Amino acid sequence: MMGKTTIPEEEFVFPGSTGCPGCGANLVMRYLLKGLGDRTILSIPACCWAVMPGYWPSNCLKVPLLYTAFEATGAAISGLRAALDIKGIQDVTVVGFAGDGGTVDIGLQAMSGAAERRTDAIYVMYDNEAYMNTGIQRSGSTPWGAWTTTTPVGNSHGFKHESKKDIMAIMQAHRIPYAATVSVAHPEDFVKKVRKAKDIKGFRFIHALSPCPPGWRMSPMHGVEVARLAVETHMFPLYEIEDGRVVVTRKGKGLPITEYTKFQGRFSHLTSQEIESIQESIDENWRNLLAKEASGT
Amino acid sequence: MTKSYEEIPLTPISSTPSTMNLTGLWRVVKPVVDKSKCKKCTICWKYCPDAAIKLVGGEPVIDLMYCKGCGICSFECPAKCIVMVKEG
Amino acid sequence: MRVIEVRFHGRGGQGAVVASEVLASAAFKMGFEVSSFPFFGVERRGAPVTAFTRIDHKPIRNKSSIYEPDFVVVLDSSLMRGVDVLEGLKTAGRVLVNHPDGKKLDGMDARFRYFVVDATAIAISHGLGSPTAPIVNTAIMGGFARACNIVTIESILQSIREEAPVKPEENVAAARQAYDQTQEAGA
Amino acid sequence: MREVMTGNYASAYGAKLARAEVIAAYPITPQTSIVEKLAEFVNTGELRAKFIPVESEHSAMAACIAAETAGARTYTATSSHGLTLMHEVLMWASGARLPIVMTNVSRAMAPPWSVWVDHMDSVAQRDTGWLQFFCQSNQEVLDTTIMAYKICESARVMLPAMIIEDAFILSHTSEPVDVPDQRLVDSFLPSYSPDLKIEIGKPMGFGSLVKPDQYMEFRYKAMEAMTAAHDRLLAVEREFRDVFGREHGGLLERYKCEDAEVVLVAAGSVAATAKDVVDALRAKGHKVGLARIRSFRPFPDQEFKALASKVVGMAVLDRSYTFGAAGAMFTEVKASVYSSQKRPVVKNYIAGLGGRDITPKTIEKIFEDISIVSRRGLEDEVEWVDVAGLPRRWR
Repeated sequence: MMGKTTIPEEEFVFPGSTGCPGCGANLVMRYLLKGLGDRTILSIPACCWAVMPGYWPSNCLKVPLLYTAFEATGAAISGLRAALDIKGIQDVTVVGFAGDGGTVDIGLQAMSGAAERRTDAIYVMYDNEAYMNTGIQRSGSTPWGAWTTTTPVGNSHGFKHESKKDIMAIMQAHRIPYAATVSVAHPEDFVKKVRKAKDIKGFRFIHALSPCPPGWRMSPMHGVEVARLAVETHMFPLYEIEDGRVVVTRKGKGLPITEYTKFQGRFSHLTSQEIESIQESIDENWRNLLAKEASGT
Repeated sequence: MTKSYEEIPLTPISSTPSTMNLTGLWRVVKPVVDKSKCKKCTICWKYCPDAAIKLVGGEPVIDLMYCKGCGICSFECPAKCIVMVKEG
Repeated sequence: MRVIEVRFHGRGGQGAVVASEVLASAAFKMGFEVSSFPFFGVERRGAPVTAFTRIDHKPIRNKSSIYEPDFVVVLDSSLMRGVDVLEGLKTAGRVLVNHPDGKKLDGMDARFRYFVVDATAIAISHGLGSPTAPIVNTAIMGGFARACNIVTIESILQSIREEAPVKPEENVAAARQAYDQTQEAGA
Repeated sequence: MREVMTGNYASAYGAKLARAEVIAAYPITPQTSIVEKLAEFVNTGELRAKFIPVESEHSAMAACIAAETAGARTYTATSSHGLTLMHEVLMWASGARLPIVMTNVSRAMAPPWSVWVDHMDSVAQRDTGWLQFFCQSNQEVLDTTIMAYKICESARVMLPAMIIEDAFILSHTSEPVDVPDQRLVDSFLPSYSPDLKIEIGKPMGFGSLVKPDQYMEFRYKAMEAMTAAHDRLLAVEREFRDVFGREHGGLLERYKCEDAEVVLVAAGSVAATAKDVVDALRAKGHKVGLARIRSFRPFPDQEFKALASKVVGMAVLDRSYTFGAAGAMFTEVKASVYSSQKRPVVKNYIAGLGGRDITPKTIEKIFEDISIVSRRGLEDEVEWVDVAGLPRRWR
């Protein structure tokens, strides 16, 4: 179909935001707001996106935005929702939009509280897998084997030796009504899941992989391709957890992990055994995910 | 230009569209579209991180005031009709 | 001798801050007192970055920014479209620009002396950074030794050899080549 | 209608009468009965509000900040470690210019663990841009909570305030308290409707990044607001007196200071005890008065300057201690009177930390000491009172 777009054409972001060239987090925000529309209020803590809109008085979003302290997203969306409720303001989607460090590390407590209180909000984590706004330091969401400035590889092969925190499993344990992973390489699926989340009441969680050219040591032009391969290699499977049940939404070809890592300088130091051990853990995670889906848990 | 304390709000509340920041100046290379080969599939528009590609009659028009020259559109274009060329 | 103040203009990822540090360490090796500092703003790859170096005989206590530099170094001439790189430059101050051809340098101001070197081509030829995002700072520092008569090329090369995070020899070679190729524009 | 109730309940009634709309709080001794009472009010429908049982004090303040930004009147309460955990977002609330009102049950900091009164936690927040009211009675706690909303929500102020009640000595002590009629409070305190709030249809960013060339102007505005709070406080208290027939002494309550030669300076519940001591000493012919710091922020600077020229000695009792310096209140009183032509001798007495009781006897001894040193001159400016192992007896 000539000239017909496969996702809503209306934009809720202005150009001129100060993200790096090829920034995945810009796409995450762009698709999120296409799915949610303008009756949305965002709360954003310290992270790349707190700088993206530019210096005051610049603002790159067409929806209202509350900046908060680093660990406070979960609390802020609780406060926003309480105020809207007591003021009788309806049909507004309250969204917490935070980075991986701001979610799995410093913000985990507040998010867990908000989830446990069944706060009626959507929490979106754009995951660029390290503290990028402060210059690529490792976070709890940095994958095993990755270089960052605080897991240097110089001589002692000091890449990150802990595995990525499985935040989806943590949110599943909170028994929330809906969680989903989304990819900037699959905007149609992304918007569909966001719309689904929008219509569910209670605490919903969206985990978006957000490629970061400077942080992943790769060329900006591969910003989408690397997200595509993350899905195809099962490094970042696409699935939903609806009322506690896993539903895989894209099988992916199961390509070898090297198809994913080859673009990225942050993995270039790994030996073939180390790549092999990543492959093994990915395959195991994938088997577990399918097993979860099969057993309806 | 620093605004007087009497002209600013109580706390920094931003409402000026970010189009005030001409991020196009950041480019080292820029995308050039070969209209003859373009199939109007809108994929370049879809994947532009900066929403710097507009669709005019379904055809991509790149806003060089804001495009940062990341090259995603060029890489993703199925018809390979967007080429990154050196700036200046 | 009064303090000498230098301002570097570059883009995020081009090494402007490292250039200011290389200059400081080179001057220090020659027995000067130094200080170098970046203007910390939103560092984004491609976004304009400014960095500064002070060189003096006596220890440098002034911690405020530099407003009237003696020298300006421009690591990316495309910056000159959006940034006033000449702001506050002292009369008879010198401007070193990474640019392929001195004659095509538009907007030259007669009050200042201009020097050019194609640091981009030199950096790419030595495999520094990537073709689309070359790291030009060591090459430009070679040019600086020629254009601005404070630090010798030897002290620059020694600093680069010690401090280049990767490819020290290629960086040294690029600096030496830039030193040789730098010429006054419009001369 | 007068009832006998604890300081904590007085706080809860204050928040209820002020019609707080969003309450986000985390329990901590000895504040718990405030949040329990409020949860009860919300449950019975006596108070129409959203109660968020947050998972930490940091989140309590962050939730209030968000709710207040969305135009709701908010309230919270905490103490000691809860208050200090909030430190980051206390600064956020004032920087965001949000008139949040909070009760802090002032309690000692650990270690050593202590659940009893001292002012270290409250005084340590003196730089956060919050108004700070130290109360001496449960009535003052209730009244000041209501007044604080009116002061803070004024357009020229728009800063948050903390109402400080001493752990156990007020929070868990029952006293007669007049609970004003809701309609009367409604006439005194209009509902909260800020000019700017976060709302659909207004795409604005609240709390953006500001460059060095613009930050100071925002801070200057906040300074102006804290300065304006001084007169606004007096005006609101006058109106409160006209409506409810009570007042609490403005920023610095001067008790029998008119002809005083020597003045005791104190904050919180010990100041009430000190009034008894002043009366007793007056009966013996001593010209002594009490200056009670009710508003520590904004600091009653003009009031102290006016007092300084009329007295020869000031005994500043700090129920906290700033290590490496002196008691915070002493430091600020001394600084305030420094520029006066006629300067009194000012001495600091550190007393009552960690709940140590300050008896009338102790206060009397402080009076004796200041009377001597204000004539003979100071040896040391700071003296710790009633510390086992020190030679001097204070009881």
